[in-house]
Amino acid sequence: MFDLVMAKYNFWIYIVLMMIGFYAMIAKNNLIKKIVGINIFQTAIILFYISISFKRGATLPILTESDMHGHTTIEIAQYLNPLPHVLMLTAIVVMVATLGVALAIAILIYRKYHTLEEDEILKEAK
Amino acid sequence: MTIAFDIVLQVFILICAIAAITVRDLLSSVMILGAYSFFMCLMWAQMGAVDVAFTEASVSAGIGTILFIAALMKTTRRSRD
Amino acid sequence: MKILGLIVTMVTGALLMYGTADMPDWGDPNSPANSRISPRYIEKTEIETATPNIVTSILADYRGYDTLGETTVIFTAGVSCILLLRRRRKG
Amino acid sequence: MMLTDQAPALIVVIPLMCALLTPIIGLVKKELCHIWVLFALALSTAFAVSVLLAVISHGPVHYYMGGWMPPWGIEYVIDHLNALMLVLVTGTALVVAFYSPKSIERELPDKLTYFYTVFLLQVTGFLGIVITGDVFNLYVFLEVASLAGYALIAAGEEGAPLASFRYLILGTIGACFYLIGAGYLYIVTGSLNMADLAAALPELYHSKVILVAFAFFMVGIALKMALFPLHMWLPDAYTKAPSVASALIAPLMTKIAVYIMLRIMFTVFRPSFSFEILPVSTIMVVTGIAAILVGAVMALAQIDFKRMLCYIIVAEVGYMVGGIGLANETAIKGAILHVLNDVVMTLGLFAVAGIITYVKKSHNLSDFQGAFKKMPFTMAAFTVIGLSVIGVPPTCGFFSKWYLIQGSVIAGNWYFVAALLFSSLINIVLFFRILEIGYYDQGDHGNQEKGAGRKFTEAPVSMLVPALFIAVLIILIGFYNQPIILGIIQHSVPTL
Amino acid sequence: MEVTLLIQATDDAFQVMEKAKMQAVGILDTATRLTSETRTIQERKLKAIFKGAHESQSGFLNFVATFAILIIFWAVLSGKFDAFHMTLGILCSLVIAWLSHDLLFANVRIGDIRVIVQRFLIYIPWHLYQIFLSNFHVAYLALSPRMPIQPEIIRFKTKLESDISWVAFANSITLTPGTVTVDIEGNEFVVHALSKKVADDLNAGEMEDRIAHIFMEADHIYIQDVLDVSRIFSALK
Amino acid sequence: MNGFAEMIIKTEDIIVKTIARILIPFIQLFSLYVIMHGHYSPGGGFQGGVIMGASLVLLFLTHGYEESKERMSEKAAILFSSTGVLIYSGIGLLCLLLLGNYLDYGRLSLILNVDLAHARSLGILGVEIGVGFAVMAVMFSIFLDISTGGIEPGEEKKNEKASTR
Repeated sequence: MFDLVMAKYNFWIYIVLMMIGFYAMIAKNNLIKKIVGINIFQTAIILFYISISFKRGATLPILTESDMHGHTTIEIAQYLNPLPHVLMLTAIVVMVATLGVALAIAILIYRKYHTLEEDEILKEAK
Repeated sequence: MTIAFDIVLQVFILICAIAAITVRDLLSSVMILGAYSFFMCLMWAQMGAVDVAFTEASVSAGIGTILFIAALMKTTRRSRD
Repeated sequence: MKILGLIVTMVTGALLMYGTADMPDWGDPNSPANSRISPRYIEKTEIETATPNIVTSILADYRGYDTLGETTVIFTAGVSCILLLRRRRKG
Repeated sequence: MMLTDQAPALIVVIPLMCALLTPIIGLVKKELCHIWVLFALALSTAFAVSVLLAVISHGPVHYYMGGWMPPWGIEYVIDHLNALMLVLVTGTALVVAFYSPKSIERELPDKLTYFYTVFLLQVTGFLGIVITGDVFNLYVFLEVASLAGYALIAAGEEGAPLASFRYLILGTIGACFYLIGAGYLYIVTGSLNMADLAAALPELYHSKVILVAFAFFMVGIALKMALFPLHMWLPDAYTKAPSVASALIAPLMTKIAVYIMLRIMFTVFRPSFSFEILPVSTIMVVTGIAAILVGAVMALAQIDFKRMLCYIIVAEVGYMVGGIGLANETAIKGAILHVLNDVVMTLGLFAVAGIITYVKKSHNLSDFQGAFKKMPFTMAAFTVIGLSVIGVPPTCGFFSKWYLIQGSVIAGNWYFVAALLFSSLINIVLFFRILEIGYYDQGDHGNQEKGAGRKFTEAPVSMLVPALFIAVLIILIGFYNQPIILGIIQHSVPTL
Repeated sequence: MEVTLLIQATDDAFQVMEKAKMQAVGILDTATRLTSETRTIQERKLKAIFKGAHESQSGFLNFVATFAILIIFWAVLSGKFDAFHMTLGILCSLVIAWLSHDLLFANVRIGDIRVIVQRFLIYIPWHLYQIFLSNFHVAYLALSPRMPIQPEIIRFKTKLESDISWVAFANSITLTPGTVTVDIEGNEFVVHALSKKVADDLNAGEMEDRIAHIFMEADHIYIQDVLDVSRIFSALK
Repeated sequence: MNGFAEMIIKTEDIIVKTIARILIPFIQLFSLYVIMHGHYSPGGGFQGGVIMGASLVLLFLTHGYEESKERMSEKAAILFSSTGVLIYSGIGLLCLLLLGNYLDYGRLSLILNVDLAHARSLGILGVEIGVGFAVMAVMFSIFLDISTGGIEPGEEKKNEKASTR
């Protein structure tokens, strides 16, 4: 049981984080809070991917001098899995792009209704 | 040692995440989100994803927070929840 | 709304937790994710791209098309902000 | 020779590079933007058609980005389904681009350059989604398309930003769910390439991770395609968007989500897994029926023409999802044919809505008053499209419905048959109501403005030609549905 | 004989002295003239600084100095000295120097930079010593049971002139424990001090004098004159 | 309601202004270093571009709209961002014209006179530079639009009158 918890508790924490963001996205009333929720949610997903790439006893995915020039075979277990890192670089950029567009739309909404609370906006829009 | 560090970091991250969505003042919320991003990037650096941590530090904790604050100054920092 | 949101969140979280049961352990060097495709990148990056930072070589070369898409995303965001907010230029 | 080899890359890259050049051209001369967009899309369409022909004659085309072999690099796989979607996307975009200038000049006069830039980026995103054979690459282009979509919708009339914001929240949730699904697949297989995943997955089919991944893929895509319980964002967003944007996004976004669903269900996973291990089939049929009923009933309650069309889209999504869920060859064939038909029909309907908006500056049903007299060509096109949505035989809408009904009879699912027939009935009411308004009702102020009432206020030619073209196309697809099914759709149905 | 010799010698001596006197007067005249010239130049410079019209002077020198500093910074960062990377470094430094050479030296007088650096290096140990001292003071304040803290806000007009010296002064104040620069309003510093002693130390003005000395303000005209005159005399010798 | 930028400009804080003025060139050089050394150490086009964009944002916040406009106007931001992505896709297209697949940097060895691996390395460098350009300009442009609300500071009243009319 203890082993199971030790092996998996990291994943559970990521899921809790994701769900905090998810809850903010769907249940919060304030538009900026929703955007904060997006950020938390996506960051937690990125954390999940990064933890996929983790290997015990491995170092950064940057080749050392000896591996570069010596013609010895490269020890794969020595380096972290670089692929999720690459994917997550992309995801971070997507995150900031979404943030920019979302804030622009929020400003547009505020310009029109002078409030950021969703229910007030809906009341006013009717 | 590293496990202790991990747990402390994770607790910080959880606290920051919960605080960011419960604080009423939006400016504080955004600031806490910046702190959350920064702890997150520490955690990634600790897992060896230096590239991603670097990007997060510059993008999310840097430009992202600035964009948030700029938008808040253009709108309002009050919130009901 | 809040109660509904909480319920949806709980269900989603429970589903995700259920999925973790069959996952490889955290930090396992022999998990499929770490042993199926990524070894080739680590082995060949020096020979094929002369770039010791494996992340860079994958980012810009092996999966360079993803990065093109990513740059397009950023560009889209910039143009979108201009489209939505800018009221400066007339005509 | 070389150019046809490189065509798959060029289909996506040409709209992308042209989108990058559009702001520069806009700085020089604004009026050139429209021609530039037309040029880009025409070129892209030509390449798409050439790829479709190549696929029909030689079978699936593979293209390796950067020359790297598939599991390591990114691969384009173009089979029959892909190629059909490519032609649909580029063709729709071309028609909309041809149709756009007058409408944009009236609705967004000072934002022309950036509107066209985002327009092209949107098309790029759609093409990138459709053409790729890599799970993560699909996510990236999904985000390109989504972001461009949010921006285009938010640029619309009053209330559009709020609609767009809600779309953004739900769309981001959808994309994030997709990303979680991809992550769950990656952690147990270590691969991102669709073909590679398909090879690696069967031995893991009893893993819980795979089940969760599948569920998240499905929910994420359902959010993007506005499947019934998750359709709340769609009506507002598409109603309030600028008419050109809704004419581009409304036909394509939901259908592309259906395409992604087909890819995930039949390419990444085996059909046997998708249908047998989980009660997916039942869920899909039930939600499909619910979507059809809700869409039809809600459409009946609307007084806004565009909003009514949006609920029709919700119902049409129900057709396709239900058709896929029936899990037999005929029904899936019908669903895919319906994707094709629905793109054309929705495009036509939103084109008509755009014309009405252009002429009357609003889009309520009452704006059709006396339309037959004032704009006979528009109404002729509208009648043909309406008949097709109802499902009257010579038009294309009939054939896809026919296949769907046949499929559900084979599956023994009479509820779905009933839902289809009910929806057709409602559509008859919907469209004949509009035709009645247009034909008989001369309007309240006919007395006051007798001179003006008689005047012939047809839409400009650049908007009219696409509408008529679509009407003709609907009949053509109706006549040639057999070759299309035998030549293209037949090959994209998985063996069950 | 001896008398005539003596008279002659005296005459010679007088003549020599006359010549020497003439020469000395000439030299002094020249020196005064040169000095007044340099003084007018200096005053003009000063006026230019006060007016804020500083871009027109020595744009090229700024560029070169910025480039030199940046290339050193690059070398420290990069640590790769093969041709390819050095070319990249030179290109990058050129681009940045071209972009923002007017930022780094917005209103610092270029000719004095060596002296400033030299004096700044001398200033650092003194400042560290001050920090050390006031650390003890603050520790005493905090640890003594009565907590003899008398926080107060003090305001004083500064005699410093350029913004860089203001910034150096403000940061020196803030770095020293017990005092924090709250704001600069016009040329008035608003400083929060923790106790009477710290405030008195600040009001005594030693730190301000030293900062002024570093950036050659308040005393720079005099120093410049002395330097010029000594250069002229050595040239004449 | 004042914008972020206007609020900062109004305070005219001499300390912030001077420190920012001295730091900006170094930040910019560091960003270029990050772009150029993406091959050997963490970093690359995105990070460098974001840092460069952040330095421009810093300039805007401390020195105001006019000063930053001299260095990067809105038109220039648009041009730079599309140029950046064009560099990327242009390199891809160049590979295509050299009879390779799209983005196949190995083909660059035909014109660059180096071996295959180094051609790929140079291709990566070019791509990173393009990404850096695009990200820098876009970040600055987004910030400009959000912080000014799309209106030139000072023109706000004029425009609002026009819109309420």
